[in-house]
Amino acid sequence: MHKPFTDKPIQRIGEDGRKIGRWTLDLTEDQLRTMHRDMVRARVFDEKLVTILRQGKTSFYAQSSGMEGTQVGLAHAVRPGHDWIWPYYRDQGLAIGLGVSVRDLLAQCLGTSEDLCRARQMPHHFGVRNYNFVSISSSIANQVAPATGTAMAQQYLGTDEITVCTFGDGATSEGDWHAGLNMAGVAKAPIMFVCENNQWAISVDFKGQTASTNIAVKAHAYGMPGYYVDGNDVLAVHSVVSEVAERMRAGEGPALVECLTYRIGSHSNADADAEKQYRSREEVELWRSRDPITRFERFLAAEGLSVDAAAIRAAAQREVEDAITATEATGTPGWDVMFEDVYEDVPAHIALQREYVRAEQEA
Amino acid sequence: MHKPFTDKPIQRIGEDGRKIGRWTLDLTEDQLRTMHRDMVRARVFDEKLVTILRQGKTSFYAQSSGMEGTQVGLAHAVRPGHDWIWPYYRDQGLAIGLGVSVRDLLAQCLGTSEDLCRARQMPHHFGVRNYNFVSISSSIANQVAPATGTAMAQQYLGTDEITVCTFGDGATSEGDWHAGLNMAGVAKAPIMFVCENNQWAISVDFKGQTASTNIAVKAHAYGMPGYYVDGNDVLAVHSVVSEVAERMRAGEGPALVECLTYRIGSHSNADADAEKQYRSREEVELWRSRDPITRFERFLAAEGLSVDAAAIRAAAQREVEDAITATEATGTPGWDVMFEDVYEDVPAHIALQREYVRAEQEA
Amino acid sequence: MTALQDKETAVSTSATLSLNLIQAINLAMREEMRLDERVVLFGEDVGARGGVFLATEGLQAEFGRRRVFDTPLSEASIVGAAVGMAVRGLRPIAEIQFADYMGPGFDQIVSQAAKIRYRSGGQFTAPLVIRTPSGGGVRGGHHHSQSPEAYYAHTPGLKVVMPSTPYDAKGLLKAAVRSDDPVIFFEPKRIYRAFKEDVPEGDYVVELGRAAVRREGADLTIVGYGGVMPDALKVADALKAEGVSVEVVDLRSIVPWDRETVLNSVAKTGRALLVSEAPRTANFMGEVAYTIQEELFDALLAPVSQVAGFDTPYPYAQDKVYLPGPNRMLRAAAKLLGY
Amino acid sequence: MTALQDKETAVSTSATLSLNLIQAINLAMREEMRLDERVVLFGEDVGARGGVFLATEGLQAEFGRRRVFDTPLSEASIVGAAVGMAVRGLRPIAEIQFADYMGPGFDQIVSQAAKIRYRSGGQFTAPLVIRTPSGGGVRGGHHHSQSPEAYYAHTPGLKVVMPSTPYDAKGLLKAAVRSDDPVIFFEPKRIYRAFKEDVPEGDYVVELGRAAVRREGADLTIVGYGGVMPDALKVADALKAEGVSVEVVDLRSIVPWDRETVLNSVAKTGRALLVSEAPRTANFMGEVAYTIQEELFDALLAPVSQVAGFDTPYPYAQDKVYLPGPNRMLRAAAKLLGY
Ligand SMILES: Cc1ncc(C[n+]2csc(CCOP(=O)(O)OP(=O)(O)O)c2C)c(N)n1
Ligand SMILES: Cc1ncc(C[n+]2csc(CCOP(=O)(O)OP(=O)(O)O)c2C)c(N)n1
Ligand SMILES: [Mg+2]
Ligand SMILES: [Mg+2]
Repeated sequence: MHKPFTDKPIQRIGEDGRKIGRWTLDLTEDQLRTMHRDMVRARVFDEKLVTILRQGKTSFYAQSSGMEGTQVGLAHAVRPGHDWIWPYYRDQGLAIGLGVSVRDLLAQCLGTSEDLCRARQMPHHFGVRNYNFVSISSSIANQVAPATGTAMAQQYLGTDEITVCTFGDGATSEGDWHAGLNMAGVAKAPIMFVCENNQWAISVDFKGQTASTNIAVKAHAYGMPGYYVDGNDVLAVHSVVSEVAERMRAGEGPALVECLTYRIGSHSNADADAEKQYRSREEVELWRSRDPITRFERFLAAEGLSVDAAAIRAAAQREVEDAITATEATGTPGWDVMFEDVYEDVPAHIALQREYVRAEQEA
Repeated sequence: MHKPFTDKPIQRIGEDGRKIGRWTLDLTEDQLRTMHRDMVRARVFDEKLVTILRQGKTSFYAQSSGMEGTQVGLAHAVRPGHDWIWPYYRDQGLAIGLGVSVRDLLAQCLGTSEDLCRARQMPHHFGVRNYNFVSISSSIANQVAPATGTAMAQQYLGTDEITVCTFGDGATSEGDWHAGLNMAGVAKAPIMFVCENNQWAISVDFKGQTASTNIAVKAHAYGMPGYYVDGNDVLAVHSVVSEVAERMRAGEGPALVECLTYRIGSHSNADADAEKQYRSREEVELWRSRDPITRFERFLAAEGLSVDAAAIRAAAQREVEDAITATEATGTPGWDVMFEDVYEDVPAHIALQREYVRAEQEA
Repeated sequence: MTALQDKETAVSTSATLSLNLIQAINLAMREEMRLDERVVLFGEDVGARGGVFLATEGLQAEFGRRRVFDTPLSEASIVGAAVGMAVRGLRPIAEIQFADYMGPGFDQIVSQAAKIRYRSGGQFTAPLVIRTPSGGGVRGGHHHSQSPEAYYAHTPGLKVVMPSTPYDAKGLLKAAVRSDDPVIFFEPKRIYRAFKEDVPEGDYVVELGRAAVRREGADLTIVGYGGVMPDALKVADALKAEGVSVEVVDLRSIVPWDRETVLNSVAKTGRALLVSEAPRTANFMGEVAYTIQEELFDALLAPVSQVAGFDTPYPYAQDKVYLPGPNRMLRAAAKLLGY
Repeated sequence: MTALQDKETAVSTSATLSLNLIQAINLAMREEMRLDERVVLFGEDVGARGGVFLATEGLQAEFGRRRVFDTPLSEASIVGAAVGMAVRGLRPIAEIQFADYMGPGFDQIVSQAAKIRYRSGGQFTAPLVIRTPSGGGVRGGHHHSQSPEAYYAHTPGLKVVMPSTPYDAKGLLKAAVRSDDPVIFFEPKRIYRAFKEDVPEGDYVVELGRAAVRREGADLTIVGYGGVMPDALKVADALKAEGVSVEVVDLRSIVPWDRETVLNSVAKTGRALLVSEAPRTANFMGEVAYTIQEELFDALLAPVSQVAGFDTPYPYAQDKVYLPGPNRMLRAAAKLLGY
């Protein structure tokens, strides 16, 4: 059993890929390979999206590069399509790890006709019903209280589902974050709050965000355990999350898991040039050298498991390219989707507005 | 030095009035007598207000009976008119302890012409500029972030003032509460957050409010010390608050002080009949028997300091009665105060509305 | 007070009760909870306490603490939880103790509840009801008297409702619970107990989006909703005695509002008096006024006129001066009739 | 673009700069901070980063971290802190990164900033400015494009401003900082860098509450504010070429708004087209429309008409269809002129 409230982040493997402490691997070779492949796929997704962003095919993108240990570790520890996820906007690695198809993600980024969200949200704000991956809101931390509600519903319905709610370090400052965790504590709802602490909220560092020693200790305020985990150690993340998830299914109530990681890319494309004003290249380089994928590859090698990294990358690149071609071919939705899904049906006043635009478009 | 994060509430005197542990009294006889008198005055104020409420002279009242140890202990540990207070609606004992005149309080409760707030707020929502006692908002916890702002201003201006922000146990669940404490932690602002934990928020008990072990531990989330104090022990409250206040003036940053107490009256007059539905008479009686005034009187007696409780009560009663008579004699403000103080001046659209009503009133 | 009920309202009931507005609300919730296990009810003090106005009285006793429960003191938690429950398949009814306290839950309402269907392309929806007492007249000062409906009416994705009679309160609340969209259900607290009316027990709904014509008339149309309606009816009756025939339209639904009924009425009378109690500037009636003058420019015999609250925070002591009462309505009506 | 400046605006300046709107905002803050030690500036990413739109660029470098600082990610903290600082004697300028993110600070705005003067009988006041980029046209989807000004216009106690030119942006922001009332200062982000204009260096203010007549005309009045203004002017110019004389009024201040200038104009032209981009239902222009038809019923030659946003959340891909552009305005103008 992992201990909450440790002073140092929980780790399973060191930078050198060697095991830390005594533990037995409970993952099959296949699972390990999939984990690795998903991390690479997430990284490649980032790289490709930055490229097509430059080409003007999409207008917004926020990389999760450097955070794959956290996102894929988490994804592989929950039950896709069974558990519910209230993610935040930087969770492409989580989506990929859960099994969401790259094509579905790209359809949203490009706003094509097969975009499940019908081209209404900014690019990179996914939502995939099949995976219970709830549509992302840009408004920081406002998924937290709803996530608690979903967990309360799961409890009410007597399911063995859990809810996972993710967010950044910056999100923990919002009032709604507090509201969601406090209510979950009282309700003993089966929800895991996962902080992807990448140490920056745009240009604001951790010390500018909160004076607490870390995020995990904030769990004291809600009567739930807080785990402080090395988020660049995919096995540590996977192990803590798996354990906590199973306890939650057994009715043990909510938990907060902080995954300490780093965003090695810019906050978003809108921030790309501004970065140097607020963080040093040395810091970025230091964390680049702590790459979660490399670390995991060292572990796999130490375990005698060889992976053909180049082939995996190449396959991932093809996967994204093919998805782009395929989804682009579906075209883009017409102007009139704008007037749907405001309500279940189209009420009279909106129908009038639609007719007004129709006349305009047809003129 | 008092220790933060104790398991049990910090105490100075027991129920029997005897000293607990070793400490030396740093209060003069005069100070002790004033403290006692202010506690009695606050209690009598409650009793009288409940009476005039029944007479229909005022329409809302929320007793602080049982909480005088907390409110008067706090009041006597800050510098009136120098430090700033962002209080909440149950703080009449705090106001009285600071030195606010009973007449000013009554003018607000009765909405007379000398009401400093000009009869615009519900009764019992005081605001007194001379005492930096900021006008109370009914909206729970929304004084917290502003209080932090006041402390940041004090810091910016280089004063040795501090800010005190009070609130109930229920208030700690609001998002704004979190927002205010977190920002204070980051800013290292000179602010003391004082939770008057009376164990109920209308009908919701502490366990229904939060799963944390107490309120003080929530300070961990903000990187500040959290003190858990027996709020029915006026000397414990006074001692902790004085010490923390002086450290704050020296630049040591914010703190959270939880005073564990109990409201022995109903939540407000609106709740008077409903109480029995949610809490047992035994519980109320138990806490009645832990009366902070009686406890302090036992201490005074043990210290050989005799007080004439009956005379003090009688004087306090006269004080309130005289204030009622005096403030009632000033009459009530006219209808037109309604249109002032929305802005610094009366803009044209409001002036038009005022003229409209004037015509109506004169018709 | 009698109401001209909608013709199409399907009533299949057993008995008829004489209820005031808040009792009708209580009954609506009780019935919906009996009918549908997915309906849960929560908020501050709604459990043992039965709500500070007793709207939820007896419901925890009947349905237990799993289905009717108190929450921590946080409107963001309450609304947020309702959104998350609704997304997962429940039909939550969330009580906000006073409409004035929707503020801390505002972002949850406008960013989550209102937009989740749209932003997800219909994949996720939030069929929830937020019930909250609103309006003045109870000496509550500005934190227990406000009428914030315009904020929500201006937020696409929300339905906004305010009944003015017990019959409607029950039927509208039942319709709100069954609606697949988030509904903000304002309860005019000053008429919670103002009068009783015959309310059928059992199942009927009052369709959202349809106004009721409370009085038929030919000379002037008064449009209102919520707490101002009893006074509006008094005014119509007083004018009738003077030989002026007033049509009174109760919007009941604010979003969507019943353009057709209002326009038909004003087309007939040529004069419109819009009555509400929120501050005048940018209130909801501005929208109604705009629509009337746009659609009926040539039919209007006088400018569309409003009686509303003033552009001040809601004052405590001047409560009576602030609120639009029958005299103010009569004065405005006279002006319109004499235009 | 030239602007007919107010006659009474006192300009006492040294040089003249050619600035775009966001540069003018930056200059206004720089000057006010140089003039008044009480002015402090904070928000998310306003320090080293200079704001996500660079409105605060260089200000931390000049004034230091004590006066220009980043806050934790919480709009309630930001607005709340501004209230508390203002009450203690400072003149805070708080930046909210996007108007769409005012939600978490909503209760602080409407319950504290807007009401503290009133509820305290003038004993405590909150002279603060909340600056925030608003409006669409930047492909931001519904969380980076909204126009929530009606919420605040409907809240007594707040002043609400939205400039449309660099000159006004500077003068209005300076007036806002000096105002003893809380001012919500919306910045139309899509025209932050749309054009430059001569802006005097040094001290001048544009009085809050006064509209500007941007074009004089006799046949039709277009009233707008903020990001729609450049298109409104284009429309006026296009119509002029066709021999139609359009008067264009830029409100600049939404609360208080300049009834006199608007009514004088429409009294002259007899036709009013109100242009804004927030959703139509219960938007601010409903108030303007109501006032015009009430005051000028007999002078109107056609119904007051609106071009506005639609009653949907702001859509990402249909951004261009959603926003009222020149064509839509022309169509509406033609309808009014042919009425
Ligand atoms: C309520 C709200 N306020 C501000 C923003 C603007 N904003 C977008 S991302 C961001 C920083 C978020 O930081 P963090 O939570 O640490 O997540 P990260 O981007 O680092 O993954 C900010 C301030 C927003 N989207 N929502
Ligand atoms: C934002 C908000 N929500 C709800 C209320 C209604 N309300 C008034 S007092 C109260 C309970 C407050 O409890 P607590 O903070 O413990 O203070 P106490 O009254 O016990 O001193 C509630 C829910 C309110 N005033 N403001
Ligand atoms: Mg971060
Ligand atoms: Mg309490």
